[in-house]
Amino acid sequence: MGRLFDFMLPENKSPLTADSTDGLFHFINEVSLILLIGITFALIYFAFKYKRKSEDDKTPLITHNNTLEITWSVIPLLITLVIFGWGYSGWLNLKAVPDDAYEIQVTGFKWNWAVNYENGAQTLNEIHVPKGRPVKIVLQSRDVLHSFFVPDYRVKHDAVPGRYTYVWFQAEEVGESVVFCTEYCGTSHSDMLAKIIVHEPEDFETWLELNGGGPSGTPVEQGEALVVQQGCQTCHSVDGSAGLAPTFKGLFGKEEQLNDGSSLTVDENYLRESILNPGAKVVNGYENIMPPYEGILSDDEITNIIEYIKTLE
Amino acid sequence: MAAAQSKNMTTLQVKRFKPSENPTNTYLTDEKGVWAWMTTVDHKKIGLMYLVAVAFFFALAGFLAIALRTELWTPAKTFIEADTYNQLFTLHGAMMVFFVLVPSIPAALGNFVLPMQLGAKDVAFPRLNLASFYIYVIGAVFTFISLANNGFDTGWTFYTPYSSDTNSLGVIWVTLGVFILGFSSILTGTNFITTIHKLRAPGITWDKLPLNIWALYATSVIQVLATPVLAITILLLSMENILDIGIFDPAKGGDPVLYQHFFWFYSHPAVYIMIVPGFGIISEVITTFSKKHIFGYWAIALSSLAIAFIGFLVWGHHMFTSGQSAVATTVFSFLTFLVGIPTGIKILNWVATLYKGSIEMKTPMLYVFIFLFLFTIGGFTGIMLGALSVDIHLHDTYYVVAHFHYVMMGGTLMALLAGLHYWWPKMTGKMYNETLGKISAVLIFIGFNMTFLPQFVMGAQGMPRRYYNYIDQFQPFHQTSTIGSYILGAAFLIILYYLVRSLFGGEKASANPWNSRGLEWQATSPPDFHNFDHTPVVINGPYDYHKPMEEFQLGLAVEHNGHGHGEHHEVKTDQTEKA
Amino acid sequence: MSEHNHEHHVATAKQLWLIGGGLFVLTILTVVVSNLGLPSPFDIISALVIAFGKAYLVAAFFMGLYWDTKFNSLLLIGALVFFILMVTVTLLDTMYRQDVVPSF
Amino acid sequence: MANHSASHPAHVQHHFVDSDQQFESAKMGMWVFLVNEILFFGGLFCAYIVFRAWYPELFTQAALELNKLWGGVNTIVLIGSSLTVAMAIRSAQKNQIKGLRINLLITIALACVFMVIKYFEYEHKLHLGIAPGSFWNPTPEILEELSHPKANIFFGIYYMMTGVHGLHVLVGIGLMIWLYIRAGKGHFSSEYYTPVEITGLYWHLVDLIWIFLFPLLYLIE
Ligand code: HEA
Ligand code: HEA
Ligand code: HEC
Ligand code: CUA
Ligand SMILES: [Cu+2]
Repeated sequence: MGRLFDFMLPENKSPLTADSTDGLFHFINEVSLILLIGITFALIYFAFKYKRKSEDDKTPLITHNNTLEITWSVIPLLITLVIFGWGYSGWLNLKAVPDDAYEIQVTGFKWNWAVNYENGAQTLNEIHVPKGRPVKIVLQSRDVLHSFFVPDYRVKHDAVPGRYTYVWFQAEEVGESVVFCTEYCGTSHSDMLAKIIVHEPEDFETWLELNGGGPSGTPVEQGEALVVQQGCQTCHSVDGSAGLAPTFKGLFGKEEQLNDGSSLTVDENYLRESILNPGAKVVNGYENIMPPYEGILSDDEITNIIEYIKTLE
Repeated sequence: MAAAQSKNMTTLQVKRFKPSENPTNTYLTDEKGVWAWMTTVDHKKIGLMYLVAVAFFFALAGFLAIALRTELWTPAKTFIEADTYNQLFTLHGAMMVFFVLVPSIPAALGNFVLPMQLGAKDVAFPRLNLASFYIYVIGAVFTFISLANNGFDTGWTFYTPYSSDTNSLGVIWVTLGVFILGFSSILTGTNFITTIHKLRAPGITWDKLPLNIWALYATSVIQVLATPVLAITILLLSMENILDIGIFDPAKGGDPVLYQHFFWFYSHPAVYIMIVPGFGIISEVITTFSKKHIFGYWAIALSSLAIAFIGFLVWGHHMFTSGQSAVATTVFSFLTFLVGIPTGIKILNWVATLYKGSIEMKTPMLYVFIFLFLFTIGGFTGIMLGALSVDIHLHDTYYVVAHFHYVMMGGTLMALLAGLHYWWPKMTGKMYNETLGKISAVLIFIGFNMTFLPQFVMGAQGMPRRYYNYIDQFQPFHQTSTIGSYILGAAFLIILYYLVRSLFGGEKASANPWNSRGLEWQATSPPDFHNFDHTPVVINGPYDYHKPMEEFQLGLAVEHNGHGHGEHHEVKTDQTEKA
Repeated sequence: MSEHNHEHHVATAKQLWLIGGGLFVLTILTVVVSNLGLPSPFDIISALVIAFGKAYLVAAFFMGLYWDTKFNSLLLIGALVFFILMVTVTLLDTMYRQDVVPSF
Repeated sequence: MANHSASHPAHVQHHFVDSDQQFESAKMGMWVFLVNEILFFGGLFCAYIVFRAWYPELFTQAALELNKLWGGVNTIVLIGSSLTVAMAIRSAQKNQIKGLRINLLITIALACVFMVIKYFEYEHKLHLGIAPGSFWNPTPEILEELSHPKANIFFGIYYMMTGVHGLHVLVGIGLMIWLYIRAGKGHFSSEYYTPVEITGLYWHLVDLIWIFLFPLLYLIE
């Protein structure tokens, strides 16, 4: 490659989706640079050549020149037509998912990406994918708009509540790529990152096997896993340190001050309500920013989380 | 006008009026006192009041920008919390757009020069003009009330559902504020359109209209057509907040993408509300300082209207990744490029105007050169963003941030500075310090590129916008950018310094220090309360630099100063010049 | 601009009553038509045709566009044109959300 | 812009050359403002069209909850008021100040009738729990008729459209009272009736909007 504007782009790790984009990016930059140099040169040249000599300089009357003006309307028009066509075809390619794509469900919510695989495996903010195979990420959102952006693959799409959207790519090297959230979504928008981890196909299969088939372990262990997976720790710490929300450490049995002035002792029912419908009782000094987990966590799962919280003394 | 003119032709004489170099009675000395200023219906004073307000908000929003940039010095927290940062960029963007750029050229400079360039005594509806200023002030008050009620952190775009389910109180206040502000803009537009149609001095036919007027005309058309849609959108948004009516909120069955359509239906044309008046200034300044007829008058005049029109059909280019339909995306991308053509015609015609001119690099001209360079970069990167596949990668990254600063700051603001320096002698009767003017222009150029060029690179590398924390690899770019912004801040302080100083100790300006052929320069500096002490008669185009100055100093009759009610003035019959 | 002389057009009382009467009749007509229960697209079409008819009467005669300078009519038409543009272009999105790739 | 020696009647502001220029400017200014009104309502109509295209069945179902009869009566009332405003302008043009005042009074009365009917319509709906947004709480019987899951959106649009329109009616009433008072003070004549003319234009637009709202909201089934 070694093109003039290479330094501007991140490494291309998914040529199938990135090549056309990169080519066009370079093309526009180069054309623009040439035109810009032309214009700038003309400006500077005229400024010196026709510098005012005396107060009563006479200037010729040149009102217009149709040939010139038409030329510099038609040439840009042609250039933009090329750019449009190129951009359009590249974009069609971004929309057209190959048939054999491997599908992964990704849900954005404040401020995490929850990832679900076909065999029931779940991860948070980590997307494991096989190398050399097209992957289709099906996006959805639980609360507000988010946007799924992988610079290395040149793909991006908004996650819209109430709808499914998607992106696809095909990673060609084992390694990691960063995922950003690029639609403003509140306090920790800039921390809503994820990692795409590309495995050799065989390694990916083993990874899936190991993590598939739902949770295992004691209720407390399952609860702990859920707290990690569901992103509770974005806001709640488990070690007593401060955050956007009250820490889980020492929570159970504690006397809690609510923002309406009342107080209560934290028990199972309160915890359950706080998880399902956090807006019902808001802790004093905090804002009601926690998403409701109604319909997202099952009763068993909530019980497990509560069991886990109880152990954090 | 023709009819009215011919009716009394027999008694009218056209005479040469040379503007007095030592006016005794000007609009600044006419009425004094705070109350007189606050209740004035004089377009010039209202223009100045707008100018002060705009400068105030610019300084405030610029100060916020400095705070933003300082926070971004390190990848994690530098000195403010994430929530504060989010409010800062929202406030910075909203203020710069709604309180600075939209009113800056039309309502501040435009108000001042538009009637003068038309040879009129005032705009068509002077009281409405004052009302629109106060509406603007009320809009500002609402925004400050919002700040006292939790503020707002939605980004200047107020996207739902984020804006309708967080922090409601602050958002409600600010959306109502923007709603009110919209009417200020609408009234200005209405006023200008009517004035341009109905109040032109004898002889100003459509082909003798200064290009600045054409630009303001196109702008007003956009203001009148687009702003009401913003008003209703923002009203719906407030109702979404207050009543939860659910048109946009997906939780209630609404469609958030519809909100984006409504918002951008205004806000894309709005970017042309911001830039097109700038184009007008460029045409005036570039001809004045190259003492040459504009190249391609009609192309420049009509391309403003073309931009205004096409500008209404491209709003969806902000929504390529939003989940709008593929058909819409394709159409929007295609139409986006078409805006580049009329804009390009303008740029190239301005360059061609310089050819064989008599170019003098005074400060306003320097800003025009800076404008041409920076805006072209901004425009080209706009084309980059219009390209479908590339925008998928660049959307909502710092590349977009850099693009719009190049067009808004490198474009509009540079044009504004050009116009401010250009008309400063007319407005205040004082000359600013030319040396300091040039020094600060150069500083701005350096500071600006240092601030925003690195943003192109990091944006293309993947740095998302509205990010409080970022990954380490972007730090060098952010730091360069931050240093650049400090240079910018210093440059603006210099400008503030020498402009304020010129008011008190500046050299007195002559009526026409630049030897311009523009009609506004045929009044005294500063002008009389009624602009001209005669009714100007126009027989030459505003760019006829090949003709002697005398021909531009024609007028009818003398009027007395002050408020012209009742029977005044006699028609002078001496010193006839053939019209 | 103002080729107009000092005489403003004064509509006769008869003209105004005629227009008013026409509007009443059209209002009743539109209710009647809606009660006929026309099949799907035609109900809207008929309602809109009548509404536009009424709008024309109001704009042309009550608002005096018929006698006024053409520019004011142009303003009204311009507003409608931009409204229609806004709607059609928005519909380009909302009506075609299902298609993955445009088919043309 | 020439005739400066001609007499300058008191109502002509200093920056206009003559009465005619002032009148034409005011009228054109009003038209430009009406353009903006049309696009203002245009946003609401656009939302209406989009949702109607998505859920036609919702609109036919929800329209049943609106009372055609009262909607029709209101249309007639508003058209009547448009007629009287036109008559008012005619009176002014013919220097019949008394006729002007009477016509204005009738217009104000009709506008008030419109608002009263609107009030009862709203009242009735709110009573049934067909309220906007978070107040949406229809009684069980109503809920049966309004089974569509997005029924709240129709009424969101309905309340916005009729509400904003109603506000315009109120503003119109205010303007007309102001005209009435000024007419009483003898401010208007056949020489100068600009405020009457442009308020008339505004009022006709309010009527125009209703002419479209009525079939679109009430008459679809
Ligand atoms: C003054 C304001 C202004 C102006 C004038 C423009 C001008 C243009 N803008 Fe910009 N734009 C903004 C302000 C402005 N923009 C803002 C504020 C945003 C971000 C909003 C947000 O999300 O917060 C934005 C975002 C934005 C996007 C969305 C990016 C994204 O979010 O993904 C796009 C995409 O198409 C775009 C395109 C364009 C184009 C094509 C032009 C064209 O008008 C440019 C035309 C000019 C030229 C092309 C240069 C001169 C031409 C020649 C010398 C001739 C030769 C030309 C060719 C060969 C093409 N802009
Ligand atoms: C007119 C438009 C305008 C202007 C001029 C500016 C000017 C500046 N902007 Fe702004 N910016 C926006 C419009 C503008 N911006 C918008 C719309 C957004 C998007 C917001 C969003 O995402 O919602 C944005 C976002 C934005 C961001 C991105 C934030 C993020 O995404 O996280 C950044 C970051 O660097 C930034 C920086 C700056 C800087 C350093 C300046 C500097 O150029 C400022 C320099 C000015 C000063 C330092 C003021 C000094 C003045 C005085 C001392 C008084 C003198 C007074 C007179 C001479 C009259 N801006
Ligand atoms: C977006 C940030 C966020 C996330 C993610 C989040 N919470 Fe919360 N949570 C809060 C905040 C803020 C509060 C305090 C305000 C309130 O009571 O609503 C809170 C309160 C609570 C409380 C009551 C605490 C007390 O001190 O009384 C419990 C229990 C709780 N959350 C559990 C969870 C669980 C379990 C999860 C994950 C499944 C979770 N939260 C995810 C922000 C969050
Ligand atoms: Cu999620 Cu930003
Ligand atoms: Cu745009």
